[in-house]
Order: sequence, then C-alpha cells, then structure tokens
Amino acid sequence: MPLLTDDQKMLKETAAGFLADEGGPAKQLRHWRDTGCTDGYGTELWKKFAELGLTGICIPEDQGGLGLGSVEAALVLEEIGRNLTPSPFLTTAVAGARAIEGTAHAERLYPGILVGDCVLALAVDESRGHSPEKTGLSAERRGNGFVLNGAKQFVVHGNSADVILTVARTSGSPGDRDGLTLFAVPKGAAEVDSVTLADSSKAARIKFDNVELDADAVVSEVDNGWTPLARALNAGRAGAAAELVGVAAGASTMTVEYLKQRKQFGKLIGEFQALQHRAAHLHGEIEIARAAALKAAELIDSGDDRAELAVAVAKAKAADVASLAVREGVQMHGGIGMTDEHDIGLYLKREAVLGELFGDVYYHRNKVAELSGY
Amino acid sequence: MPLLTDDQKMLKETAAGFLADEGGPAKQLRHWRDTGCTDGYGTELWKKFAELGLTGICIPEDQGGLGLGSVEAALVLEEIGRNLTPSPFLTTAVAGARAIEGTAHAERLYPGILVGDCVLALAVDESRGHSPEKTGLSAERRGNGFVLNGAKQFVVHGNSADVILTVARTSGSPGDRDGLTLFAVPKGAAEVDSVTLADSSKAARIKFDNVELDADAVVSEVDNGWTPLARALNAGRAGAAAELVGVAAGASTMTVEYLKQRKQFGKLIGEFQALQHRAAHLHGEIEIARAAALKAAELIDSGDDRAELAVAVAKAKAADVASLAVREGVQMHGGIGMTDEHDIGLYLKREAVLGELFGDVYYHRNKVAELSGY
Amino acid sequence: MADLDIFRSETRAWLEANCPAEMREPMRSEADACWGGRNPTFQSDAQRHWMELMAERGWTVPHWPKDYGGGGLSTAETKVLKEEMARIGARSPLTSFGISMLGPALLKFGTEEQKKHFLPEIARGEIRWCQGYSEPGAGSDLAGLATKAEDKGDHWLINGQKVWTSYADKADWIFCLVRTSTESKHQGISFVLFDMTTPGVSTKPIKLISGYSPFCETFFDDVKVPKDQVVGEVNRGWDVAKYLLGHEREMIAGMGLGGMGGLGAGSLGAALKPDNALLRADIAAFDVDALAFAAMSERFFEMFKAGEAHPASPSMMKYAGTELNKRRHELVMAAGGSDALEWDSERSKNGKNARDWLRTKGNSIEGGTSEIQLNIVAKHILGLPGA
Amino acid sequence: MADLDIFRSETRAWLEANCPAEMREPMRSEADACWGGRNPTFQSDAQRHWMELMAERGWTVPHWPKDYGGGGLSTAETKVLKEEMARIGARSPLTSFGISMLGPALLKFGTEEQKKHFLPEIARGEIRWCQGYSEPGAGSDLAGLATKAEDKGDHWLINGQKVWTSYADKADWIFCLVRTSTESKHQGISFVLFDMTTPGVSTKPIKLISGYSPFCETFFDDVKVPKDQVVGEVNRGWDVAKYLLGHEREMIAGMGLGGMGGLGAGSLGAALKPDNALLRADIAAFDVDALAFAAMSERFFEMFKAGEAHPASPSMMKYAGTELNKRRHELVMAAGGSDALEWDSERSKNGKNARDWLRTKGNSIEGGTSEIQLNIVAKHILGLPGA
Repeated sequence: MPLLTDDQKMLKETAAGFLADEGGPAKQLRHWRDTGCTDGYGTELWKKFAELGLTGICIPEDQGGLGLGSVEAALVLEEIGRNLTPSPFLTTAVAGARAIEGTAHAERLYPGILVGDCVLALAVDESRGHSPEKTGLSAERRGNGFVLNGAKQFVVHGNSADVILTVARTSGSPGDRDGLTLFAVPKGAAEVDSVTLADSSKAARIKFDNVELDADAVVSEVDNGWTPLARALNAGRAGAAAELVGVAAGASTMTVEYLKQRKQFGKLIGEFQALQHRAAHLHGEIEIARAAALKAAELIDSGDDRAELAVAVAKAKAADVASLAVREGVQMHGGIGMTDEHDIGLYLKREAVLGELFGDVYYHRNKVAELSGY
Repeated sequence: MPLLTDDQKMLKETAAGFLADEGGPAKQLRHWRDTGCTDGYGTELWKKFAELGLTGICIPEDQGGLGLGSVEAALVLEEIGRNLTPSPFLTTAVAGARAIEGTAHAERLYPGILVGDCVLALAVDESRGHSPEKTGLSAERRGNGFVLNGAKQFVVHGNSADVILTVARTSGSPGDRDGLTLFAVPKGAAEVDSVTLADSSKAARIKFDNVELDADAVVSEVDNGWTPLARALNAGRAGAAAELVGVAAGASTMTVEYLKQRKQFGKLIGEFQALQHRAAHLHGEIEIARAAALKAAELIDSGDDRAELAVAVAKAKAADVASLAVREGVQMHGGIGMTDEHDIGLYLKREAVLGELFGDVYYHRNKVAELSGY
Repeated sequence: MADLDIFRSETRAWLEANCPAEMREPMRSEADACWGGRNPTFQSDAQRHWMELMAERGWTVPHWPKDYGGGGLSTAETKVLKEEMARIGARSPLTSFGISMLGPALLKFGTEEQKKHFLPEIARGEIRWCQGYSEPGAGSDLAGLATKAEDKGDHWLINGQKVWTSYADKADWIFCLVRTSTESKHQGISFVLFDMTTPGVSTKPIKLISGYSPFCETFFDDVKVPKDQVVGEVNRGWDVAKYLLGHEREMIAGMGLGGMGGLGAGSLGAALKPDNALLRADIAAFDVDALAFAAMSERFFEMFKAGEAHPASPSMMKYAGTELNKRRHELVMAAGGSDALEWDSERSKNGKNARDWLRTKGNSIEGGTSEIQLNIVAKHILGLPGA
Repeated sequence: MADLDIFRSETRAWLEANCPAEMREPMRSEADACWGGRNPTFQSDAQRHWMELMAERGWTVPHWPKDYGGGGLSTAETKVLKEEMARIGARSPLTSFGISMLGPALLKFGTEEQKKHFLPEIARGEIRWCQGYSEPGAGSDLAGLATKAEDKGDHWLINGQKVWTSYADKADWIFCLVRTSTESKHQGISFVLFDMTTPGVSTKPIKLISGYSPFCETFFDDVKVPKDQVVGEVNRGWDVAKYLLGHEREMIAGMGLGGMGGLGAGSLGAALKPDNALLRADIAAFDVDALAFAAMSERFFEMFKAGEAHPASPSMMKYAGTELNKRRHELVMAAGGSDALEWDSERSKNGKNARDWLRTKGNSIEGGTSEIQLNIVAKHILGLPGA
C-alpha cells in the first residue's frame, strides 16, 4: 500500500482545517439538534462542501467533479468523523454518486450534487438488520413503468433527500443477487416518515404503497441492480469505516487530553498505569483500523477483486475499534462523560449509528468468513 | 444456595491438607512424568484416596461408600485442580460411579473402586470434538451378546482402566439420544492405543474391531444408555468445572505471590496498577466460576431439572476463567513462566486438557443457548 | 420452624387479601416506583394504599425494630416475607434512599434521638432523601471534598457545591458529607443532615446523554445547619460514608440483573431470540457469564448474611455486575439493529432501548468507578503492595 | 525505472537458473532454516549450495555495502530482489542474528576495523552469533543488568550470568551487554563482542514448556575480552542496545503472521474450516483483526521506510502482533479439539499444534513484554505523564 501522495496530504489538510473550523459539534451537531432542524444538518455547510469541490469528490472530472477515489473520500470522512459533522457527504457524494456513476442518472443528478442542491439517500434495509440480497420490496411492470410495493427503513437522510435510490426486486426471490433493480425515486413519490436517530441525525421509514415510477427511474438495467448497488455499498461501507476511524480518533484524542488534565488523589489520572495501558492499546487499535480502512479504499480504487473482502474487514474492524474508543472515552471521563453537556457522549451515539449503517460487525464478520470460504 | 455445612467444610479441609501434602507437582505430576510412568498417576496415592474413603465419595452408604453428592465431589476436585494432582478420581469416583449407580454393575464394581483396585474410564468421543448424541460406534446383537465396531478417542485413563464404560449405538441414528447403550467393556477386550496428552496425563484411542461382549456388559438397559450416560456426563462436567476452578485458583495464587516478590525497575511488580487491575479482575472471575460450579453441583444433588443448564454454565465459565488465569499467570511470570522448571506452565497445560474434557466452551455455550430456547 | 410456617401462611393470606391487583404488575421503569416524600406523587390510588397498608405493619422496612417504625422481623421472617411477595409479584411498596442508604447508617451511627426522629418518617414514606457526596473536584477521590462547614457556635455554616445528587430537586432532606477540618483528609469530614428548604440551598438538574435528568448539581450558599444534625462524631463522617457506600455498591451490583435469584436471572438469548449465528454466539457467551454471576450473587448474599464475605467483596460484585449490565445492553442494541437506534418514535417507545443502553454507561462510574473497585480488590483482598 | 526493469529481468533469470528446486519448498519449521556458522550443519547439499551462491553475490545481505560483503543494492533493488524471490518461493539463503541484529548495529556504531572484520564473515554465513542481554534479575528492566566487566588495562574481565540467550550452545560469538560503571544505570553499560570459546564461558540449555530448548543460561567466569571488542563508546552501550531492540521488535511483530503481504496473510478460518457455529464466530472475529493487522503491517513498513513512522511505533506493532499470534494459536487448539492435545503421537506430529501453541506464549514476553511495549506507547506516543 503506497503512502499518501502530496495531493492526498493536501486534501487531507484542507478537509481537516475546514471541518475543524466549521464542522464541530458547537457549530453543527448541537446547533441543529437544539434548534430542531428537520434536515439534521446545515445546508449552508453543505454548500461550502460544494464550493470546495467536495460534493463532487467521486464524480469524474469530465462531468465536473474532482475525479478522485475512495482513498480521498476516506481522508475527508475521517475528518467528518473526528468532528461529528452532520452532512449528506457519505450518502450523496460517496455512496450515491458511485451508484449512478456511468448511468443516465449521472448526467441528470451530478450537476445538482456538484452545486450542493441535490441530496441522495440509499434505501436498502427492510428490517432491523442489513441484508441487501434479501430485498423483498417488489417492483412490478405496469405499462411503460413500474409499481413499487413494500417498505424500507434506516434510510439515512431519506427524510430530506431529493432522490432516494431504492433497491427493489423485479424478479427472483429474496436471497438472490439477480433480479434486483435500483430505482431513483424522486422526493414525494413515496410516503416518508421522518425518524430521529440516537445521534440526532435524521433518517426515514418509507412506505411504498403502489408507488408508480416511469421506466427511466431505473438506474443501470432492470434485474441488474446488484451492479450499481454493489458499487454504492462498497463505497458506502468503506466510507463508513473511515468515518468510524475518525470517530474513534476524535474520542481518543479528547480522552487522552482529559487524562493529562484531570486530577484525582493528587495525581493526574493519566499517571495511573491501568489507564495508560488501556489508552496505549486503544491507540494501536485505531492505527490498525485506519490501515484497514485505507486498504479497503485502495483496493476499491484499483478495481482489485479482493476489495469486497477488504471492505468487510474494514467496516467490522472500524466499528469494533470505534466502539472500544467511545466506551473507554466515556468511562475515563467519569461522571462528566455521562452529561449531555460534554461532547464525548456524542461520539458514543454517533458510533452506534455508523456501526449499524450498511451492516454491523456481525454482518461483516460473517461476510469475511463467507468470502474466505468457511 | 446454602453455604457449606460443617461436614462439608471439614471434608474440604481434609482434602486440602491431604492433597497439599501428597498431591503436589513435585511428588506426583512431575515425578510420574519424568519417570515415564505408563499410568500417568501414582497407584499408591490412589490407595490413599481409598483409605480416606474418597474413592467411594459418590457411592451410597449401604454399598460401603460415603454416600455424598456432587457438592462434596466438587470440594475435593477443586483441591485436585489446585495441586494438579494426577488421579482417576474424576473418571472413576465421580463420573464412572454415577454411570453405574443403581445397576447390576454397581454391585460388581463398587467393591473394587472402594479399595482403590478398580479404575473406570468413559469412552464417549469419536472425533476431535465432543458430541455424545452423535455416537456412531455400533453394537449389533449377536447370539446372546453384542458385537462392537468403531472407534473412540480422548478416553482419559483408558490406557490403564479396568473397565471402559463405552457408549454405543444399538438403534436409531447419530443425533438421537434414544438407541444408545452403555457397555462396561473389560480391560483387554478392545485394542487400546495409549496416548500422552499435553498435561502428561494418559488417555487412549480405542479400536473396536468386532469386539464381542456378553449381554450382561450392558449398563442399565439396551437403547436406554442415555440415562446412565447423562448421570455420568452431568457429574463429570460439574466435576471438571470444579477442578478447573482449582486450576484457576492455584495459578492465580501462585501469580499473586510472584507479584509480591519479583522486583523490576526497583519496585515490586505487584505495585504496577495495570497488573493490579488484571489480578483483581481475575480474582472476581474465579469467585464467580466457583459459585457457578457449586450451583451446578447443588442442582444435580437436588435433582433439579435446571441442573443440565447449570452444568453447561459451570463448565463453560470455569474453562473460560481457568484459561484467563493460566494465560495471565504465564504472562505475569515473564520468562520464568515459559520454563519447564516452573510450575505455572503445568497449569496452562492442565487447563487445556480439562477445558476440552466432556465438551469445550463452545459446546457448552451452545448448550446454554439450546436449553434456553434460542 | 413451626413458627416460621405459621408466619408464612399468615403472611401469604394477608398479602393475598391486601395487595392490590395493580401492585402485582411488574414495574416498567423507575418511574413506576413509589418514592414517598412530603408532597408525594402517587401514580394511582392503589399505589398510595399499598404503601400505607404496608407502612402500617412496618413492612416497608420489615427488618427494622418496631420502635423505629419497622416490622421487627427476624432475618428468617424477612426472607419469608420477600419470598411471599415475590410469589404474587407484589411490588416494593416504597423505594427510598432513606431505606436503602441513610437508614442503615442511622441505625449504626445515629443517636437515639436521631433514630426516633428520622426512622419512622422514612418507614412511613413521609420524607424523601438525597445523597450529597460527589463534588466537581472530587469524583473517584470522594474524600477530596471541599464543601466547607464552619463551626459558628450554635450552628454549622455550609458553603460549597455537590454534584450527581440523585433527585435533589425532588428531595425533602439531604445527607451530606462536609469538610469540618482541613488538618486531615479523611478525618476532617462530617456527615450532616439538613432540610432542602433551608435558605441558601439550590439545585440544578443535569441533563444526561440519555436525555433524562435524574441527577442535580446542588449548591450551598451560607446554609445554616443545627449542631445536632451531625450523624456520628464530628470529623469522623468518613466512617459513616464508607459504611453506607458498601450498601450502595451491593445495590448497584444487583441492578438490572433481574434480581439475585440464582439461575432465575433468566437468559438474554431467550428474550432476544437472535436470528444471526454470530450474534447468537456472543449472546450465549454473555448468558454463561450472566448466569454464573447470578449464582455468585446468590452465594454472595448468603455469605454476606452469614458474615463470611470479605468486607471488600461488595467492590468485586459491583465491578462485575455493572460491567455485565453494560455488556447486556450492548447486546440488546446489537439485536435491535436499526430499530433500536430510533430516538423519539412511538414504535421505539421514545427510544427506550437506546436510552437504557446509554444509562448503563453510568453504572461503572456512579457509586465508585470500576477502576476504584479494582483498586480496592487489589489492596484489600489480594494484598498487593502500594495498591 | 528502466534500470530497475533490467535489474528485475536479470534477477529473475539468475534466480530461475540458480535457485535449487529444494530451496523453493516452503520451510516447515525453524529447523529448516540455514543458520551458518564455523561448523555449520546443512540439511542438504542444496541448502549449502544456495547459501554459497547467494553469499557470492552479496545477496545474503543485499542492502549492505559491497565493501562489507553485501550486495550494495539500493532500497528499490532490494525490494525487487525480495519480490522475485517470493515469486518463485525461494527460501532465505541464510538466517542469522548476525544479519538481523548485530549487523545493523555494527553498520551504525562499529569502527571501520570492526565492520571490515565482522560483516563479511556474517554475510558469508561463516559465523553464528548469539545475544547476551537478559539476566535473571533483569528481565523487563533490561538496564538493571549486573554482569560486570572490569577494566584490567589491556582487557576486560567479565563475570556474571545471562539468560534467554537464543542458541548460545550453538553460537560462535556473542554480542553482550555488560556493566562497566555503576555510577549511572543506563550510562554504565557497554556493548561487547567475544568468542564463545573464550575460557570461562559456559552454557546450559533451558527446557521450555513446549519441551524444546532454544534458549540457554550463559555463564561468564573470569572471561578475558580484548579492549577493541567494544562497539560504540564505553558506557554508551545502551544506545546500541536500544537501536538493536527496535529491529528485534519489528521482527517479532511480524512472526507467525505469514509475512507482511497485506491481505496475503490469509484467513485462519479458511485454513481451519470450523464445523461449529460458535467457534466459527470467534474465528471470523479473529480474521477481521488479523487481516486488519496485515494491512497495518504493510502500511507500517512503508511508513518506516519513508521515515514517517513514529520511533516508538515498533512497540505498538510488537504488542499487537504478538497478542494476535497468541490468539491465533488458541483458536487452532480449539479447532483441533482432543486431536490437538496429543503430545507425543505420530498422528499429532509429536504434538506440533500443542507445542507451537505453548511457544507463542513467549511471544509477548521475549523482546520486551507486552506491558513494556504499552508503557512505551503511553509515554512516547501519547505523552502521558509519569509513564
């Protein structure tokens, strides 16, 4: 795995500076949470993402984007995770942009994404667990188009998205990868029930009750939805892994700082060896998770056929490590860590949501086993 | 769960004194190992078990035994574990005696067990894993008796046992509890291949190649072998759990003593908080494992129908905790812990064998899940 | 034994006749408990009636002496009463820090006058107490407290701040640790009681990560406290506090584990029915630990009652029990998947799973952190040097 | 780049033509390695031939300068050579502590004379070294060593004892830490080299729990060592030792993880094919950690080469890698069940699984314990106080 190029380092620094200045909890997460914002994020900030070109990070240069890859997206997402920045970057600029890449929808939607006017959401899950192959939501041909029936849940940003990329079954039965079709469902076509998640982000439960769509709502080809979906899921999972690394690193940095400030029994608590060893262990785990996330991104970018395995490793590892980081973070902060006033608890909540998104640790460990042939 | 009675406390003290004096590694385990003893234990010590009445601990009083229960056996086994004493106590006086309890074989074999002249072994496993229901070794009726074909492994003390209690299938198919029959196979009837295990104890792989047995070799009834086998397995598993608690406690005591003696960087290593916390955690886990082992023994003795669950909990917990105790023990001893000269490594090896005996942690966790209905 | 059998049958009959049906329903949350107090809020007439009926017999505190409002029951009788209540699922008639924490301390350290004054009020549910221990600068290092009580001849003058005071905004009185001497860290602390309506006392609820506010910051600004409201000797309040902390740790260790009924604690897997083989494996490993801990709880309480438990063993139990409870809720969240992440929907009962999960993170902090408990075990049970 | 391509094709051709078929078989154990030495034992003619052929080109130590017996290759060329050797599965021609440990220290700290004298011998596999660091009283606290070297004018007189000397009974020379001053703990240590046949040197193998004896106790009784056999300055041997320990930790961190090939480390589950759903769950969790660590190893070596790695990061790698390797072998034992517990049977290859498992328990002790590595990370990377 090559180290970061100078361009990548510069991108990372730009993102780090921008998000530390503009994307932190006081200006964003807490602000929108405490003012009851229905989107769950600030549209002004999203416009700034667009101004910096970040909304087009994965969009090809000849279509106006930066034409960069999953490695670059990971660098930005780690900073998003570190600052707990609420934004539709992962669903729109990474997973969504990848889903429609090279399709007719790219031409329709990329311009809006580039200027920060179009937000995408991905509707995959149909129960409390993630299992895209088991998609049961049905899309039947009617006339020139399709009629969709069924329900989706845990559609992150689904309540405010302009287009909801929805996986439906056009043939085959739950469990098959064949027979799935990805639809671009415009805002308002289905019944959206807005849901606030534990981390104050917004998602949707969506009911499809005879929702009629034109034939051109199909992304890529009918019955071949797995192809664009797999692009979106690989990018989304690797991106979520990178964001989780940022969550872990942010929580850990905050905690190590606290260990250097807080005194008990006349000593800095960071002098206690039991805490030192736990902090040192955690540090190593975060480095490992970061390496796994970058490896996954790199293999996606190089079209390596081990990418799916690397993505499963990255998502499982990053979720495990971030969970450890936030749990240790709250415990080492003691009572103050239990208060809403302190940011460490926000990391705990964000980790829970990101850990679940696009498959939890159990899902991805199982995937590692299956892909390894056991 | 009532606390120990005065009688039980006295028994525990007697066993503790006897085994600390006579049963420690220098006099027993190392001695027999280094002199190439083929039994793997000292017959003189076994005679002393008999003199103290311990070989008859589970044998009814009216048949000459102490008429005690699994709780009392657990008290003795914890001391056996603590001293790493090699002996056929678990297979003969506990599991074996329970298997033949109330059958014609009790009258035949108890007198020899009581005086220390008869050692029993239990032949259950047929592959590297434990799965009694899946017994495939076949016993076909021929004339007045049976012909046995198949193989057994991990038959602890099977190389020197006078009688090998062997589970065979007389009807049904692997997976069924019905259709199993327990046979008392006399020494020499089958082809025994002696095996030394990692802890220097002796076991056997046994081949049954048209082994002919009389009808009176059947323990209890034909096709109803599950009943005596379940008695033996419950007693054996609860006993192994208690012995594992002793292994854990012995390793932990030795380690805590070392922490109080060994100096590094001008300090006793027991002053380092990271080691203190790990030792304190381990202490609590051992107390919990002991409670679980005693609870299982108590429910067996009271004929409670939750006994099978409690036994699975006890065996899984004790193996987990003993594994932690020996791993921490070796690590905290540092280099000296890796040498054959130091006893802590003997605990590591003993734990591995006992942890596997009558089902490993995975087997028993699964059993807890199945018995709990999930 | 014959007497105990008679007691059992009489108790059973009385409970059958008097415990209201509503009070035989399982409690759904802390909010269903009856907390009593000067201005009590009852969720139902049945709840009030049940508390009053039980208080009349002294059965809100069955093992306290009758002179102090208790039932005067022996240990064996108390056990029978608990068993008979459990048999019909009768709720505890009264939940209070007065019963679980202050009462035992008063019984051991209080003057006859203090006992006569405070205990019957507690037993009848007429007073609600809160605990003033932690301070912003003294968390794990409880004895590092700075709240100052100056001797003003006929009264103490108290200034300072407490934090993590449970339900201070709803309490009538507080039992509170204050510094009466700076000459010694531990032997300069006194244990005082005072009315929360005394001028100079104010409270401010703390919002937690769960969104709830069960705790307050509590401020003392020139609060005057009569001299006779010190429990135990002046400057020896640390002894009272330590005694009381032991009780608190036992209580917390048992929290959320479905009581101490040995294997009766039940299986998490049976409740969740995991449909994923890998999650099932983790839950089975948890169930082994939880059922083993339940056996330990049972054994611990027997040993404790018989005086055979090591005095530091509540620390071991508190540590193991709270870490286990955190793990339980992690698994509940894992099994709940994205359903469990909903925070304010009706379907999720207003985010009950997530809020309960977040709440458990405090288990290993409040009442002495896990790290403090491990220090105590290392020092007092294992005898490790310098611990 | 063109030059490198030429180098690659030439190297490939040379390896194809010269590497014996036997030397393209995977090594089954440490015993298959070629250790060299004064009285070398070769397992086969092919092994000897392969070592000599490679030594002739300086390719036993391709990155060392040609003047010292090396190949004089650039970093990029060295990488190409390794890749091309890996392509055909060529074994390392020579394994030695001289190459992996002493050599780098001599290159950095040795005099020109020392380099000229020792390095070519090492490169040609004509000398086998052992390392004299640990002492019975100085394990983790390496600098607490007591082996004494007295200045006797024209020589040092050495008395004391070392322990954990790998293959001391088979080594020709030792590199050894001795105390030359008691005025300062760290700045009173010197790094000396001497012949193991010097009068007064004796060794005694240590039997390990695995039954093997790769280590010795080594005794020095009035051993005379010429003055010019000190590496670096007198009393500054700790600098040399620390430099060398960094190299050792990197090496140990990579042990048993199937090299550093990113995802190429392979899946434990694929090797074991667990037939039990609960064990499978644990193995899958392990595979995630192991594959993630493999990605880290790859990244770490890139960073290390580029000078971007934190100087204390080998400690982090050593800790994580060895703990992982211990866990790997626990799982191998679990999957092996009772088969894996057999100790001396043919079927179990003389207890290979069990002995390998026991061997790994030393991974987190040798070369600095896991606890020492965590101390280093806490202090030097996290900057925690008093660590």
